[in-house]
Parts: sequence; structure tokens; C-alpha cells
Amino acid sequence: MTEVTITTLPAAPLHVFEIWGNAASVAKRFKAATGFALPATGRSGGNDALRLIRFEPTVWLVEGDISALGDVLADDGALTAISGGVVHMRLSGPGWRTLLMEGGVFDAESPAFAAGCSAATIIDHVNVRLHVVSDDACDAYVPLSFSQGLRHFWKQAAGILAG
Amino acid sequence: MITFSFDGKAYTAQEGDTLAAALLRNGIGLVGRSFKYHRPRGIMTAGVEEPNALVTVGEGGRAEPNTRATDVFVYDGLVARSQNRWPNLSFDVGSVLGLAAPALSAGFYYKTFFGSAKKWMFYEYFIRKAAGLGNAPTQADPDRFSHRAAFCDVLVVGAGPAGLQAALDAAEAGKRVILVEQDNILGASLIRDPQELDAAWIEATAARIRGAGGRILTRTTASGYWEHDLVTLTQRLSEPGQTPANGVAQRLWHVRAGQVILANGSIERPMAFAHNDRPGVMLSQALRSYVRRFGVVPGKRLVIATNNDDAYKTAQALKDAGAQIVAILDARPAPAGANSGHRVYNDAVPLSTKGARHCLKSVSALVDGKTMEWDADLLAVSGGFTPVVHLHMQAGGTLDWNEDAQAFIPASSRQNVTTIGGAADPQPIFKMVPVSSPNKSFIDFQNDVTLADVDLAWAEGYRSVEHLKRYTTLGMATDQGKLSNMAALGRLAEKQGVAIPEAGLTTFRPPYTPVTMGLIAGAGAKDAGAHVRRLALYDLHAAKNPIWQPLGYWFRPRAYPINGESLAQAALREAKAVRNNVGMTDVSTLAKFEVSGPDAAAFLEIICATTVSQLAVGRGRYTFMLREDGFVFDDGTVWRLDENRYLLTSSTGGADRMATHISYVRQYLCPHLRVSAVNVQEHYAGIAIAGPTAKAVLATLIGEEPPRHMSTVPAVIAGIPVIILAASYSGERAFEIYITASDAATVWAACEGQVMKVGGALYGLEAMEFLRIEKGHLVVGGEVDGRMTPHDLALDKMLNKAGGYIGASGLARPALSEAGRRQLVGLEALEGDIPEGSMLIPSEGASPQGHVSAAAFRIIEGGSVALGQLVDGFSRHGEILIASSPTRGQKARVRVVAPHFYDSAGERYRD
Amino acid sequence: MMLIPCPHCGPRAQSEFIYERTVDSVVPLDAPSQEAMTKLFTRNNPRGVDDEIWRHTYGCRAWMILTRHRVTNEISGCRAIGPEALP
Amino acid sequence: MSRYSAFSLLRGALTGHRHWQPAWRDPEPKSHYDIIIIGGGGHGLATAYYLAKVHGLKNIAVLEKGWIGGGNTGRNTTIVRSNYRLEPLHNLFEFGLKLWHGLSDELNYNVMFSPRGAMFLGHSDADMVKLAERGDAMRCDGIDADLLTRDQVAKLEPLLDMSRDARFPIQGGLIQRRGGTARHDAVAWGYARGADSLGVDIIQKCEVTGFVRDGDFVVGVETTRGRIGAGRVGICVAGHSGHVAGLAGLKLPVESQTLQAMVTEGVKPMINSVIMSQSLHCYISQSDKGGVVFGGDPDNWPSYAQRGHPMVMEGAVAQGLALVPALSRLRMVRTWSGVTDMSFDGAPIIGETPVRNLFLNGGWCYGGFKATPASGWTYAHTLATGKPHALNAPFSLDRFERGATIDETGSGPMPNSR
Repeated sequence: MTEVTITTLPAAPLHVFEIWGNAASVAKRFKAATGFALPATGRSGGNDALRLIRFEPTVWLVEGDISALGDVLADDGALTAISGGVVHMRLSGPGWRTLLMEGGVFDAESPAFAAGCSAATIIDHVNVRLHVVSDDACDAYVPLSFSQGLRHFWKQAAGILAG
Repeated sequence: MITFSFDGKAYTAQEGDTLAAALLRNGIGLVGRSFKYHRPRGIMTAGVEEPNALVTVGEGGRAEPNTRATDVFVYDGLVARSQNRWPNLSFDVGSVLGLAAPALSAGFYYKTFFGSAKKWMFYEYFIRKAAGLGNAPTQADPDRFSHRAAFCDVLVVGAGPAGLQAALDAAEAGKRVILVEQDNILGASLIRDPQELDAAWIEATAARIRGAGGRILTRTTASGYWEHDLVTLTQRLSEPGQTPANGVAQRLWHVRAGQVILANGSIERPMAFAHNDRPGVMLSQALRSYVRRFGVVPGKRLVIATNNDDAYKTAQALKDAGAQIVAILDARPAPAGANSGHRVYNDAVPLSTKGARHCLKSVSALVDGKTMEWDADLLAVSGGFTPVVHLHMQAGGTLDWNEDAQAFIPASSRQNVTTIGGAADPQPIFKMVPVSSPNKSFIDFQNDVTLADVDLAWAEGYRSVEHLKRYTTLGMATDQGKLSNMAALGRLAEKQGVAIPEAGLTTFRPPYTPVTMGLIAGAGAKDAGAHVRRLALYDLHAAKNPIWQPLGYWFRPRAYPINGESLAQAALREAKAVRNNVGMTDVSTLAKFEVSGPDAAAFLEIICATTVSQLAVGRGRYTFMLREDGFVFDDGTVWRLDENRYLLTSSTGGADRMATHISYVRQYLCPHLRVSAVNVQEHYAGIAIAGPTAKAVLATLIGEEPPRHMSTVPAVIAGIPVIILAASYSGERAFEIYITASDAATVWAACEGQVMKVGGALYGLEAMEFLRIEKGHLVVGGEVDGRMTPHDLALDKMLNKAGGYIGASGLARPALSEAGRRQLVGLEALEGDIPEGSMLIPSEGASPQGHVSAAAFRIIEGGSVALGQLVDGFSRHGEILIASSPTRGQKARVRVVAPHFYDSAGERYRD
Repeated sequence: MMLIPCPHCGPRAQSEFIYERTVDSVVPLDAPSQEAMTKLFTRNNPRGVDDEIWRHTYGCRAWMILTRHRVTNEISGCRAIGPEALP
Repeated sequence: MSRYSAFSLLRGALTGHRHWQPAWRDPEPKSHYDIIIIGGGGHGLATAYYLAKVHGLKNIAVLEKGWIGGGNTGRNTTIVRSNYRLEPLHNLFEFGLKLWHGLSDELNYNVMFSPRGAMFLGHSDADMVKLAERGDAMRCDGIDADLLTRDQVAKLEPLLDMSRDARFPIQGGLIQRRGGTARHDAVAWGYARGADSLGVDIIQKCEVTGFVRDGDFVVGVETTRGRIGAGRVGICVAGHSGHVAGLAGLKLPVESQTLQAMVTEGVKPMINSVIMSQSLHCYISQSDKGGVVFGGDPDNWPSYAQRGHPMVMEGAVAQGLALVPALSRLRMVRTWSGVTDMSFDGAPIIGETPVRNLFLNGGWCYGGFKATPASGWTYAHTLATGKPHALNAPFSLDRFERGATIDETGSGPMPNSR
């Protein structure tokens, strides 16, 4: 039985961390300030207090406390709040990979797409950013205005995963 | 026991029967009528290539017309009906068309039915009624369809012996494997010929594939081979007409494969001879399938016509089942078939058949120059084998000609695909030429195309294979030419006096077999593939039961009627509240970009055609953007929130386009700039408060003096931090409040409380339209229609004199400043209400000189006013024109005026 | 549907990308008017290989130049565009 | 040319159809023609026909690299209409629509033009205003257009989903009753037969590989069947205009893209008119054989592949089924794709080029079929006189650099440039 539960997580701060220049120095300052490296494309890094997920070449999605990051960026980048426009959903249970194949185009069934991996893709016409939390759960960051439509699509699709 | 019905009569079937097998089991030979001549037709094949036995299966919104009886497995309660006949299948009035067949030759309709187009429509009415096959359902489909992606290293198409082995090898080599089979059981040719590898081998192999992690999909057809090894599979989760177990009738798979192995096998060819379409004439392998797989023997006295060895297996199968093998007509010279133990006639080519009451009675043939005839109720034909090369060709492959098999086989491909098994190595056959009269020698059975039609097309100059196909309709039926194409090519080659490969080949395009439209649409059939975009404040609006207005994918409140008001009444009340007191509205959908960095102003002066850099911190301005060709494509406001941080707003409808434009300019044209431009359209919900008392309302809400017009401050409302922009679209003193969307409901409630307390109102898009038209503000998609220059819209004085903005070059083109351009004007009615969208004409009957882009009523004084575009409009103020809408039978006499009907001096913005 | 080798994300389905324009149509910000209009309004449009600008709009949102054969859809190169990025 | 009629058919029936002649000859190319038209599609053949018929020219050749009518003429959705918003467009297409109404008789070849009505659906009040604006623009220029109420639409097309809570609810429509469909192949064949009978040489399997120049002038073409001299040369190869013009050193405001269409298995009549939508991007009609014909947007990226994209098709079908849910259980049986010249304002180009005696007809985007007679007529005038007809004068090649674009949708240079 392929099961999956779809839940919406409470609103929490979410920022865009963008670097426009001197990337190597920013990376160095970041490591010094946070104790972990800026994650590579398609990966996340950090801890429960501060997590960065990279979906774009020069942009990281930041969850948690950003107070240290302003100094890290200095004049080489900017932080911008975006939490209002994003709904944070969690797909949990053994069926999450199959669910993501419904209406999708990205290989979420690949074993290489494991905990700590991130990918942005399109599912049922909606731009979705995925972050694998564990073998058993994957987070999805969904544009607010489309979240109702996608949630409905996923609820329907979750009922037909078998076969 | 399974029961089903055909044309209203109940029958029983056995588990695993196709509908064709079940019909034959019940002695039903007549199943359908052909397309053009309504000739009686039976079951010819046992597969997806079936041209004749088409029925409608299912009822209501689940009814599937034109279902091949050979491609539906009977379930309890299946309802099937015959098609294209009236009043019934055995007595069909339409069959009189057969008598007229000599006149209805290929292309006959091109040569007659002249006269006016109306006259053709008269004839066409009857032609349309006679054409078509089944009836489409008239109800909506109750079931759903799923789309699913899959990725694999190896996709194997066809689960015959070759396909099963290939899938097993790949799976056990550790590859991700998908094996698909269009049948509902595995084995393909092994099912009718189990001598070498039996059911146990099939079962064991399948188990090993699954055990190695392979995925096996039955009842699944690889129907399209697209770019870069993407293959679409159509999977039936329920049979046609059947109520699906979990509501999903079919699934469409988009499979991206590392490698594709095609093990499609081949399709047996019929032979061309007179009356070769009669019920009782079947393909040899198909007949063998009915006997061996289903245990159905649909006749007692069998004649076989063949040009190859394979048909002898059919003779054996029928003999084993107790039928009499009357004769085997082998086109090959002796000693072919000599040791078969059957009565074999060599150098034998079929001539014709006779029948009675839609059954076969006898078969005649030319044997070594002499005509012979046999009584028979069943004729099995085998004209050779056509490898299924469809997917290989869809993938962009080439073909080789195999002379021994008289068949095209797959050669090279630019994609990663190989063909194995029977399709790569078809059985040898003897090349034969039809000897029968071409007139009733059918090659495309469903569309009633005969050899004579091919000959006629040739004589009339339709000689390329594509012309032939189009002129005769050959290959255009629901079987897509699977049985007919080789026969037609053969005839064409004969006419041209060349070998078949030189005669040409039609293209192979998806789908391999017809695909249900609902499946192609998937979940999108319900919402046109366009999710509604829901406002952050949706619940608050919905509670007030507003009239909604679609705007792109958004739905926004158009008006909030109370006490049974009409839209117009509600909108007018709301607009009056704004003019007289205060109103509030949801402006969340506006495009918004937060632009940060030392180069933010420089970047914005590339995007915007106005200046930006002079703005002081805390100030904002109106701005507009040009396309590269110099025309205005959007407008909005730009605000300096901080030393190096700006907020840019632009239109809702242009939001996605603007987001891409900004990204293009930043990433592609200006990668060196120190700037971050983030789309915050959905991050911020927006509330506009407008009206003479708006300032007082806001002061109460934020507990401080609100900013002056075109200024911005951060503030706090109900404990929530907000950004206040003092901007006005309505023409009144007004403020836009931006809040993180997840906190917007709290702020909305606080604002609403205060607005209502002073007797204000909520207002929707309709009132906003009234307000902005009266004020003479532009709207993107209305006045800004993508064909207007800044000058046409009287915006040219705001252009950045320093240039450097996108569109400056385009604007320099000569025609953008020539006389005769359409220019923005105001219009006020002298007589009648001005119809929105109407044409501006100087007098009745004259050609339009402009149009009305938006119309409304003066909110306080009444009277119809409008904005429009008019040729040389700036110099025509005072002229009287007609705003005419012939499609609505409305018109108004209008005077051309300046496009400002309200407070043109802007005094109401001042405190 | 093509498989586009995104320089940042690896091979991804075409549905995640939007074709924007050809490289020969790019109007540099400092192009003189006449040259700008020639670039904007004419295309090589070869029945063969050309350089095209695509954006991984629904993926990493980055811009890239795809070298693609217009008849066979063979993609012979894809290179990243935009500000310098960390690996 | 033996005339076609019910009588000649009957005679054929009685004599085994032995008297029919080839519909057009298969001549060897001559060494020189007064006018050479490159491209044996509907437009090229119509041009040749009107050059001979209207302008009395005799020494004309149509050169076709494959088989006539094998390009976009045979790869469209057969819709004929003139319901454009902008004046130069609706005037050109209306001239064509008038010719369509007499075309079968004119050619003595039944092109099965069926004016069953071409209807745009409106899904909101805003849509209805836009439709009225289009209709008013047409009506003021003497072209038929009628607004339909919701009930009138439902009556005309009973299978449309008229529910108020539909995703794109139907509020009404704008119909052009004189629009409809025609049999696409027959248009090419009919013009070919007509042109051939007036002495035009139609030369198939003859690909132009280069132009012969004498200074600024074109004086002939190089072909796979040798060099052929010409007084004037007209390019008429929409889909491949860029390629052929490139042989003369021209770069065009055109990008080639794939446009696909599809048809379902035949069913008894269910769709009566041509259904289009103001908000959605699909168009639906039913052929005389009963197949429901579906079209959508072009693929939106450059391509000469003549292959469609499954996702584009899925999108168009989803939209169509949202409009007509009863189509759900029909089966798509065939798809086809054409290579279209997407011009940078969405309008065609018919007129002179910078090369003397070389003319261009192209840039038809996805609207060429319906223009066939008008395109042929005006291009014939242009080729015969060296100057554009009043109807095609606005569609000059130089309008882009001048800024006089004819941008029906207001979306600017196509595609996707901003």
C-alpha cells in the first residue's frame, strides 16, 4: 500500500538570500558565521535553527533566524522576505515519491533524490520547490495562490497511487 | 459466469474473453457496417489492427464509440451496440449506397455538388449524417484520468518471447526496467503458439523481472515516441465502459527512458481479392488465437489462403479443434506445403468469395491458371507480415527493405532505440500479385478503399503516396492503415513500375493506436489545465458573497452587492462611497518586485522609461515600461523604501511577463550589476483605502500622521508591521497597505472595522473601473493595448531624457511619430450611453477612426463618459463623433474631450 | 518533449523550461537604434543549428544558451548565463 | 480539362472510370519563365492561377520541392474566417472569404467550403466587450459578425458545458456565419488543376537551391532539376521562408515554429460550427467524415521538426474538454504538425524584397489557410505589376523597421521578446 499524508506547516519566516558578487568571500564569511558551508545546487545545509536550501545558482532559500546573515552578505548580496507568498507543505509516508510522479516531470523516484536534496519542478502546472527531509518525507514550497489547487490535486491523486 | 449484451440481447462469455471472442463464441459473425458503403462486416483480426468489428461499449458518459471488439475484455454487465446502421445491423438501409458504389469512386465528391456554398451545405448535411461511425456520448465523463511520469534505464515494449527476455536481462543487470504489454496477459505470440515456451516460462520470467525491481504494465500501449527518448504509454485501468475501481479509468505515462527496446512483433496482412471483406474472412493468426487462446472455433469448413509457412500452424490448430480443412491455397509453387498433411493447392491465388445472410458460403481461386471453388464458412488469409515499425519511425528512424519478407524493417535511428524479435526479422513470404477484379478488392476495409480506387487516383495524377492517401482516404480510418498501407504501396509500385521502396512511404505519427481524449487531457479536463489562483484574503471576501470577476487565472471581487443590488447598483454605491467618504479594496494581485543593492536605481532606469534615481528615500512615483520595440507594455509605481531598496509595482495581468522581463534584463543583459530583484507579488497582500476620509481612517489605524501623496512609510496596524504607500488610482486621497500575506487577514479586519465605523464601504473592480475612468487613469489591456507609444498615451513628457531605458531604440522608428496615429482621448456623451468597445466613426457608414477602450458614468453627476483611442485625437478635442456598436445595436453621439473628467488639477490628493 | 541539460540541475524535462529568444535577437543595452531594430526584427532562423536562450523557469530559474538542431532537436551544448555563481 | 459534374461521374460509373484525365500535367521545366513561384502549396498555386486567369500571363511555373499541397496546406485545421479586429487584416481576409464563397464553381472542383459559422466564445463580461469590439470593427467595415447570447450559443452547440460554475463559464459568443471550414487538400488540387489548364507548369520534386543574380536583380533560380531563368520570382514557402530567403541573402522577421493539430475517430455529427475561445487557446470543428478536429497554440520555440509536443497537445485537449466535456471518450486517431512562419507582429508579409524582381509571400503564422484565395490574388497582382495591391500594401516587409506593424494581439515582436 502506497500511503502519503499531505499537511500544511504553519507560516514561518522564509527569506531569499542572494549573492551578486564576491561569492567566494561571502561563502567564507558564511562558514565562519554559521559553522556550515553554503550548500551546493540541489542540496540543503544547516540545522533546525537555520537552514539554507539551494534551488538557484545565486539564490538560497533561508528558513529560520537570519540575524547573522546581513553581516555575512555585507555589500555583496541581499536578503528579501518572501514567506507570505509561499505555503510550506509536507508529504509524508512511503508514497511521497509516487505521489510526486502524478502530474509531474521530475524523477522523484530516483534513489539519488535522497534526504538533503532539493529540486524545483512543475507539477500539474504549478511551480513547486521540493526538499527531501527524510526517506519518509518530502517538503514542498508552493506559491500561495496555487496552493489550494495543488492541495486538491494531491488529495485526489493520493487516492489513486496503487496500480 | 459473465453476461454481456450486444444490440440489446444478452449473452454469456468466459473469463478472459475479448468481446470479439465472446461474440464468435455466441455465433455472431456480423458485427458492424463499413464507413462508406455500409457493407456488412465481421471480425477480421484478434488485435488492435481490427478495421471492421467496431462497436460502442458502455453507456451514458462512459460510452466509448468505435471500440474495437478485439480490444476490449468482457466484464460482467458490458453493454455493446453496433454502429453506423439503421434500422438495425442485419438490415441496414444505408447499404443501398453499395449499389451506387460505381459512382462513388475515390474523390467523387470533388467532382460534383457545385453551386453556392449554401447548396453544398445542403448536400453536406446528408453526407455528414451518413458519415461518422458511432455516436459520441452527450454527457460528461464521470471518470478521471491520471498522468504519471516515470524514468527508467530500459523500456521494453512488447512482452512476447523477445521482449520478456530483454526485460529480464536488463533487470537482472541491475537496470531500472519498465516492460509494457498492450494485452492483458503476457506472452504475445506465445499465447497462440505455446509449443516452444509455455505459460510457465512466461510466469517465471515475469516473476524474475519483478523480483529484480522491474515494473511490468499490462493493458498498456506505447502510443507515442517523442524527443529524447520520451515515450507515452496509455494504460487501461478499466475496460471501455466499465466503472473503474478507484474512479480512474486510464493512466497516461510519460516515460523518459535511457534506452528503448521495441519488441512489437508484426501484423499479418490480408490479401486483396473480390469480396475479401465478408464476415467469415479472417486473418490466419487471428483465427489461430481464437482457437488456441479462447477455445472458440468460429466455423466448421475452413479454407486457408497463404503465401507463407505460418498459416499451416493455423491449419493444424483448427484441425486439432475438430474443424475441416477444406483447402489450403498456397501462392507458392510446389513443393510448398507438400508435407503438411493437408489438401494444398500450389500457385493458388484467391479470386472471390460468395456469401448468404452475411455468412461466408464459398471461396474461389485461380489455381495454376484454372478457376476453382470450394464451399466454406471460414476463410483464413495470410498475405505476409508487416513489422510494427511505428514507434521506431516516430522516433525519427529509417527503414530497410527486406525482400524475402516483402517488408520494411527498422534500420538506424537518431534516438536510443533498438528493435528486436519478429519486427526486426519477419518471416519470408512469396511475393504475389492480385488477380481478381480490383473493384470489390478491399485494401482499406473500414473506409471502403479498393484497388480500383488506387488505380483511379493514379490515373488522375494523384501519384505521390501522400496524394493517394488523401485522395482515396486510404489509411485514414480508426485502424490508421495498419492493414492497408503495404497493399496500397504495392499497387502504387506496380503502377509506377518500380520496387516498393522507391514508391515512397507515408510518415508514421503518434499515436500508434487511438488515444482517449479524456486521457490526453488528464486532470486538466475539469479546469482546462488552469488552476484558479486564490487570493490570500479569499475567505474574507467569500464570506461577503461578492460577484467575482476572472482576471487571468485570478478571481477578484467585482462588487459586494447588499440588499439584492444589481452589479451596477452595487458598483455605483461603492464608487460613491469612495468619492464622498472612504472605501477599501483588495489590490493583492498587483505585480510587486523588491529591488535591492547599490545598483538598484540604475537597474530600474533600464526597466522603467521614467527616471527613478532622483527619488528621495520615502518617496514614490508613477512609472511605465516599454517593450524593446518602443510600445508601452505596462505601468505602475516605484518607491524608494530605503537607501538601496526599492519596491516596483506593475499590473496584475502583466505580472508574469514583467517577472520574466526583469529576470532577463538582470541575468542576461546586466549580470554585472550589484542588484537583487525579487518577485514579491504573493508575499505582500495589498489593501487600498481611498476617499476624502481615508487619511483620517488610516491615521486612526496607524496611530500617526499618514504619509503625504506619493510618499511611503513603514507602520504597524493591529500589531502587524505594514508598508504604507500613499498612491491613488481612484483620484481620491488614497493609501495602499502592504502586509505579509499570512498576516493580511488581521490587518484587513482592522481596516474594515475602521472603514465601516465611519460609514465607508468595500469596493470591487467595477467601482474601481468607474473611478479610474472618470479620473482618466490608464489600464493595461485597455488603453495600454500594446500598440500605443508613450506619446500616443500622453506620457511622453515623463520619458527619461537621458535615455538608456529599454525601448528607446524602438521608439525612434519613423512610423512611431508619424501623423495619423491613434491617440488617447476622453469622450463624453451628448446623446445615449457610450458602449464600451464601440467604434468611433465620423458618420454612419464610415470606416472607424478609433474605438472606445473603457466606458463608465460620472459617479456623482451622472452622464456617460469614456476613454478611447482616436486617429490624431489630441488635435480633435471638441469634435462630435458617433460611438457605434452595430453588434449590440447601440450608439451614442460623443464629444471628444481631454481624458480627465474629475479633478484634473489633482487637488484632491492634497491635504 | 526534449530533455534539456541544465548546467545547474542536470537533464530536466522541457516542461520546466521556457524558450525566450534566439541569441542573435539579443539587443545589447548600448546598441545603436538601427542595429537594435535589425537585431530585434530579423532572425537567422536556420534549418539547422542555432543558439537559443532558454530559461529553467520552473526549476532553478536560471538563463542558459542552448545549442540545438532545429530539425533533429539534437542538443549539442548548453551553457550558463548570468552572474558568477558558486559551485 | 474535362469538366467535373454529376453527369461526368455517372459516365465514369458506367464506363469503369476510364475517361478521367490527370488533374494536372507533369511537365519538364522549361529554360525560362516570365514568373516563377517557389512553393506549390495552396498560396503558390492560387497565385499561379490568378496570374493566368486575372492577369492573362501564360509563361508561369510553380516549383515544388516535394508534392503539391504537402506543406501547411495539408497540415492545418481547415478553418476559414475573416473575423480580425484590425482593419488591414479583416479587409484582406474578407476579400478572401468572398472568393471562398464562389471557389468551387470558379475552379470546377468542389473544395467543400462549408460556411457553418466560426464562433468565438466569451467567458466573462470583459471577454464579451472584447468580442463586441472585434465585431463592431468588422461590421463598420461591412463584414458580418453577430454577438450571440448564452442561450443562442447553447442552441447552436448543445454539447458545450454551459454550467455557471464551469472553470471558464460561457457568457456568449461572436459568430461569423459566413466563416466555416473547407477541404484543405482540395484547395491545392483545385487551384493546381485550374492553373494547369491555363498553361501553368506545375513542377513537383523540384527544390530551389539558390538564386541566379545579375547585380541587384534576380534573373533565375538554381534547382535540383537545373537552372531556370525567370523574369520575376515569388517566394511562397511559408514555414520555410527564412530558409529560402536566406538563399538570396535575406534575413526575415520570421521564426519557424511547429503548430500541431489532431483529429478524433469519426462519430456522427456533434459539433455544428467552428468553436474558438477568447480566453482559451483551442479550436474545435468536425469534419465531414465525422472526426473532431482540434488545434491549439504553436509550440512556442523554433522548430522545423514537423513533430508536435505531447504537453502542448495535452494542454489544448484539456481546454477543449473543459468546453465540450462529451468529447472525453472519443479517441484521438491522428496528429499532424506544420512548420509555420511566425512573423514578429503576427501578420503576414506580402510584397517586395530588397532584391529586385524577388518577392516574398510568407509570415502567415498559423492563419494562412483561410487566406489562400486572397493571398493568391494579391500576390498575383504584386508579381504581375511589380507593385502591391491596395489590400497587401500594409503587409510590406519594411514595416518592421519603420514601426508600422500590424499587431492584432498587441503582444509585440514575436515570440517572447519584450
